[in-house]
Amino acid sequence: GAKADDASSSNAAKEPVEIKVGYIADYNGAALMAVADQEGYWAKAGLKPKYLPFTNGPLAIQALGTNNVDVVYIGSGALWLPASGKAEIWSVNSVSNADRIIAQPGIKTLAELKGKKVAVPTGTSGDQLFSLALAKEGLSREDFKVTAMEPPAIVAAFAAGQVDGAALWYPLIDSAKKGQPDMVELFSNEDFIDTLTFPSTFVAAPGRAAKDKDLATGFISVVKSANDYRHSNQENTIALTAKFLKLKEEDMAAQASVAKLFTSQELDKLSSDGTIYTWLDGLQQQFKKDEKITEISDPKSFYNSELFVSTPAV
Amino acid sequence: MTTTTSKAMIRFEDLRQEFTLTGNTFTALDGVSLDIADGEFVTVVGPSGCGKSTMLNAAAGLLDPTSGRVMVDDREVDGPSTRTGVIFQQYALFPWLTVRKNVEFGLELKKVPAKERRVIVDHYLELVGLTRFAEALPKELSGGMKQRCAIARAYAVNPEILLMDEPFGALDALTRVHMQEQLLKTWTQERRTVMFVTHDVDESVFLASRVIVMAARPGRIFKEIKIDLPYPRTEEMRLSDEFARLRTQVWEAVYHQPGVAEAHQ
Amino acid sequence: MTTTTSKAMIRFEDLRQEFTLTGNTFTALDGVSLDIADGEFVTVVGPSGCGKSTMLNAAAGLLDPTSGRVMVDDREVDGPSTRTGVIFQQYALFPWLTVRKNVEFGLELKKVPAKERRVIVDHYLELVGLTRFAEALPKELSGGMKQRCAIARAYAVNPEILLMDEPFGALDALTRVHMQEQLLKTWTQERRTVMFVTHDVDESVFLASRVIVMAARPGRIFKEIKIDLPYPRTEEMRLSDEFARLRTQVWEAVYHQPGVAEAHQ
Amino acid sequence: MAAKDTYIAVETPPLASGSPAPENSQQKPKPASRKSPATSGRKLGRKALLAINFGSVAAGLGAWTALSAAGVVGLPGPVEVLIRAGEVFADGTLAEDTGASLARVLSGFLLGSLLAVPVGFLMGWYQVGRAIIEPWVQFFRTIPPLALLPLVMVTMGIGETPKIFVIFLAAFLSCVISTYQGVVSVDKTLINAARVLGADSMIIFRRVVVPASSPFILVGMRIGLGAGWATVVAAELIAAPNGLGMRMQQAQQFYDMPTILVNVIVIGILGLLMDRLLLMIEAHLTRWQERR
Amino acid sequence: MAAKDTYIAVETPPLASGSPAPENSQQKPKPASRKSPATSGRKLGRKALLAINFGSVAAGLGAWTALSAAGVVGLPGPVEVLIRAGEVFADGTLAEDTGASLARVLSGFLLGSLLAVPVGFLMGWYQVGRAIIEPWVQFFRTIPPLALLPLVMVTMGIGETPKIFVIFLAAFLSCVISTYQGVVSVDKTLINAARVLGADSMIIFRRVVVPASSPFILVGMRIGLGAGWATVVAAELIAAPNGLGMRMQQAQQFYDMPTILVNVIVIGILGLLMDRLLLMIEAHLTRWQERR
Ligand SMILES: Nc1ncnc2c1ncn2[C@@H]1O[C@H](COP(=O)(O)OP(=O)(O)OP(=O)(O)O)[C@@H](O)[C@H]1O
Ligand SMILES: Nc1ncnc2c1ncn2[C@@H]1O[C@H](COP(=O)(O)OP(=O)(O)OP(=O)(O)O)[C@@H](O)[C@H]1O
Ligand SMILES: [Mg+2]
Ligand SMILES: [Mg+2]
Repeated sequence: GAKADDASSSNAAKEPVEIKVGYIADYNGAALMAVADQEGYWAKAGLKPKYLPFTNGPLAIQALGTNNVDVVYIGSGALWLPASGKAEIWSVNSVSNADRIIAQPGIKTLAELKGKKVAVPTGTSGDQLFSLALAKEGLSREDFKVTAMEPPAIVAAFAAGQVDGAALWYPLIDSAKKGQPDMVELFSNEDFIDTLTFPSTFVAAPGRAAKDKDLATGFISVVKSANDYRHSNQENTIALTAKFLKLKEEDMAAQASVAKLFTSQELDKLSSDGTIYTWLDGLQQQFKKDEKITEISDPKSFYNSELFVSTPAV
Repeated sequence: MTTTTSKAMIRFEDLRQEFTLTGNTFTALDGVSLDIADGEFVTVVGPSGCGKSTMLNAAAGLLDPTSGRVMVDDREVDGPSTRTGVIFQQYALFPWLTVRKNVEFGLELKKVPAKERRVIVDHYLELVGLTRFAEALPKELSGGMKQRCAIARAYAVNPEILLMDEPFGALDALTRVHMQEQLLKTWTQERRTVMFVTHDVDESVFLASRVIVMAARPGRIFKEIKIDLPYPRTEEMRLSDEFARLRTQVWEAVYHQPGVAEAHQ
Repeated sequence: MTTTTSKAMIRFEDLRQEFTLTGNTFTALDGVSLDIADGEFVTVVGPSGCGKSTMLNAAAGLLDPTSGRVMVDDREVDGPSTRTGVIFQQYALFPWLTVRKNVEFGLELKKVPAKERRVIVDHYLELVGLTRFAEALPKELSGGMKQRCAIARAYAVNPEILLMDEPFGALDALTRVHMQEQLLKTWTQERRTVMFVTHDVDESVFLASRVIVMAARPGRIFKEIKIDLPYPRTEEMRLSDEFARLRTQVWEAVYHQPGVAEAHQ
Repeated sequence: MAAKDTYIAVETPPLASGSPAPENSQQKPKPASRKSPATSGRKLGRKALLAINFGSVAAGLGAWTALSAAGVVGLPGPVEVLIRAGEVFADGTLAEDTGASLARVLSGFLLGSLLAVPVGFLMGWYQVGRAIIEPWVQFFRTIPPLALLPLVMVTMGIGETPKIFVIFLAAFLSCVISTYQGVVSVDKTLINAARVLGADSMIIFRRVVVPASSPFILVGMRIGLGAGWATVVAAELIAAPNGLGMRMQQAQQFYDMPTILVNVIVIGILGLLMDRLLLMIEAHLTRWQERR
Repeated sequence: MAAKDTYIAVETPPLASGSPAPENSQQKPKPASRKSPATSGRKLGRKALLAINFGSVAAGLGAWTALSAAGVVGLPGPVEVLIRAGEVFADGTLAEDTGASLARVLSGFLLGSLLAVPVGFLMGWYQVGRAIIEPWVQFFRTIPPLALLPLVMVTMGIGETPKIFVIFLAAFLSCVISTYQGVVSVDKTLINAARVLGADSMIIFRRVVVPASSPFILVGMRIGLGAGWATVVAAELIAAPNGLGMRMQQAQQFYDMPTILVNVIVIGILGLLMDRLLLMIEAHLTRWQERR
């Protein structure tokens, strides 16, 4: 701990180091940035952030490879990329609880959707939830007319009644609801809380932490502080994020309501007791089933829990 | 035989045509009044740029006169009519059509049956000596051949009124004489009304029953000269004293106008 | 004063030019051999489509002869040269340039200073009577005015050799005579080599020291007629017996060729 | 006179159909229905045309209102969009985004058009140039900009360069085809005229080919401009901190239709204005053309 | 003779520069270096040009290999892509996807081009038509196809119709601009010639305007074809069960560069082939043109 402290205090005296942070413009993807900005955590860690917005995880991870960005936020859907050696996780952000399998009014079970059109956004957490639901009900994708679509397209299609079911998440489901107020939710993340957890994370290029330890610890310390602030000042954080992203507060609130947050202490515990490794293992199995990865690797190879735990908040 | 007192087929009524030229108003024609009788053959001569083509285009319904108007058969001209055939100074052949197709164009529009069309087109191609080049494209023709193709195209639709803008200008002397004779022959047989612009004083006298001499700046009618030679006109007439007299008269009218010297200063 | 025995400026050596015409090979020129002496004024006459323009274009370096070659000043022509000025049958004015800019074009390329350019352009615009239309665009000119603009453009660069393709065809008789005189004046003073295509037999005799009469199918040189009238030529000469004799001689050569009758059947 | 009378009697019937009865022979000179040269409809005044323009736009807005009022799911009405526009205008986002996107599109478009002209010339003028360049131009033209992003990011990073590059490419590829066609369509006799006046290839290019093919070049530029704007969304997928396309993307994540539409409409209007500007330039550059 | 000698003596120096020394006066007729009319480079044979084409493509492939060998992150080499191509070819995916995308692009493109010609004519010919249509054409041209998807889906569902519509729109909007320009650029005297021969607006359109503006129309079609292919990815975002664009999208989610490249290259090659076809049609239709 002391060593890290030294590093941060000595950094503070020096010229701040620039860190290029990729985020995704939603509550999960930007809240910690908004907080750290507001509370001056970056400066305390001797860092100067440069924010780069991305629209999806794979694109952001690709940018990591170009050295134009140091660390990026990704959702759980893109975690297979770290799992296949394309990135390493520096920190867990939150766990998503936003995904749902939804269906048009009147449909009560997944089985009733057999032979009907189900819209699934490929490679997203919604897609993963769909896989879990299938496994649970003993069905396969072939039982449905599964159509791959972009999330906003699913909203339009579902709202217009052009698909019978969909894998989607909040707040997009709110938009879809406007067209089908009586739609039903068949499954949610909660249904699989034991089997599978969907953590969003901050990742960097593989081996980056080893090369640039100061940068990594600086970043992690900022994340920890911001995380605690967020945990205890949820309303405030929503407002800050909305301002940061120039988006509406109600949209942020809607997203915040389906995110499961932890304190940094809790994250330390989840890291050191191997829970997070279990999550990553579960996800990997799922990814393998979906043929996104060919083999399951040791989660330790892409998440260094010790580094996370040993780094104190600023 | 010809007369200006019979019913006017083409009547220019105080025609004035202005253009915008480098920002200013340019008067191409001013106060042009002229009656061309039904069945009359009128030639128009005058210095380059005096408004001959402008006048012809107005009669063809291709211009919007600034003031005054042109009447054809007592009806105001407000657009082209199939009664009027035009040979343009720049030929205006359709470059994507073969010689045959160019000549056939007007006939197709008139819905002449294909077989008949073929006969007509062949006839006019032979008349202008382009039979061998029926399948050639305009870009493959010499200047004179293009002009002959344009002549055949105008003749083929057999219009009541022919407006011809220096139609024989690019032809060699013999072809030209041949064309003049053919035109006169057709005209005498079918009594077309013809307005014929030319630079050739001889030609203007040989063909016309009346020569209109124009003056420039602004373009206007300077003089009308009646040609009293009888039709049909023969090659011998060209050598007659009367012809020489008329030629001199036209020449004098064209070139001893006030202001001509200035134009060629 | 003129002679064909002096050094040849332009030499056609057994020139043959074929085109592909509707899939077949069409022989436009066959076995054309001709020497034009340095400083000579040669006119070319012949029936429409006999290959006059083709011959002129070959001399200008714009064609790739099928066989034979054209030499200019003992060097084979393999592209256009600034020594040679050309007046095209279709004028080929740059439609996006004003009359002034068209005439100035060649001078700019020769890097003549702007001030000098202005003087030269003004001079030639006046020569062709287009001073008032210096700022007009080609589309705003009459047919004859376009032709005069093309003449001014070719004259302005002051080329050693002038290739002129019916340069006065669209001009009225007076302007034409004026142009002929101007051309002869310049030619006598500066001794350009001139190859001049025309349809006008009178013109061919009046201007040339030698008239080349061409025949068609295939295009070839039929006869050369030496014009022994002294320079400078005067208007009176046009009325002379010698002129009449030569005119008749040229006329006969052009129009009593074997095959001419067939061409105008 | 006898001949003349006979002539009238045998007036050929097929031609007669072309001449309606002369009942309006007494009408005044210059009636309103008078046709102008080569125009089937008469020329309308600027104001009349603007009024029609305006009417057309109003009709479109009306259709939109009706559509959204009829309850097409998720489609907000004009008023809602206008309110949202007011908001983003008030907080300065709109100005910032517009500025950023405009700068990208303008740079990409200008670079693309400027390069397209000489490349189009090379392709049209030199067969070898054409043989080398053409397969690539054709190939890349059909490649979706979205597909290029990964490669562009790998080679150019995520700054402004790759964004401008993607737009540049779209504009360039549209414009080069058109310029090429313009170059091969130039009247041969004009080129010959220039050559005999002493012009070399460079001068023929600048002083004959470019002006003669300016209608084609300007078509290319207009299409290229459209392509540039249509690509701005793809370009701003590359970690853009601002921009109309980026904001649209972001709003799409929330299915925030009013915001999407505000940005779409601003893009459309900017495109329209720039196109008008091009048209004005074109009218100026091609006023030598004898046109309808 | 004296005059002549003098003339040679005063030969104007500025002109002399245009005539190199006559050292090659003895060369044979028709030397290889002989210039053909109006062409700066000599005409090359079909084979030579194909060889250059091929060389250019080979050079491109070489550059690609070098780039991927040099370790540009995530960029697979040609061999890797070829192997992947073999796989998708073997399992039939490639054929299915190609068929599906080709059908969409072809229908959209053909509809778009066919409609663009009369609409372009309306715009060019009737001022009123232009005033009504133009703002919309210009507006929609700049709108990214991605932005249109939600609306298109809401109104047309998620079958083949909306996909073809998006492609249709891209092709139409490119082509209509070009056709419009073609129509206004038609030589007025040709229109006059047709009118005096009795042609009405319909006939002038079909028999004068269309052939005269065919170079423009074909430019529009070529650009429209490119736009159609470039839009196929966006179109196949709409719930496509197959298609090259859909497969590319999918692969992009999985960061599967070889698959992306296989699809991109197939799209590029199909585009190239269709473009060649258009060029052949064009050469046939515009052979009346005096061209380089
Ligand atoms: N579209 C136009 N814009 C401006 N001026 C024009 C236009 N058309 C013709 N003019 C001018 O009108 C005058 C008459 O032109 P017109 O073509 O009628 O002459 P013309 O008598 O036929 O001459 P030519 O014998 O040389 O053909 C010319 O001075 C010309 O410059
Ligand atoms: N590009 C071409 N393709 C095919 N044939 C051509 C081409 N150019 C000219 N010709 C043919 O060559 C012959 C000679 O043409 P050229 O233009 O030299 O005739 P000309 O003597 O100048 O006739 P005119 O006095 O009518 O201008 C013509 O029969 C013409 O059809
Ligand atoms: Mg005229
Ligand atoms: Mg000729």
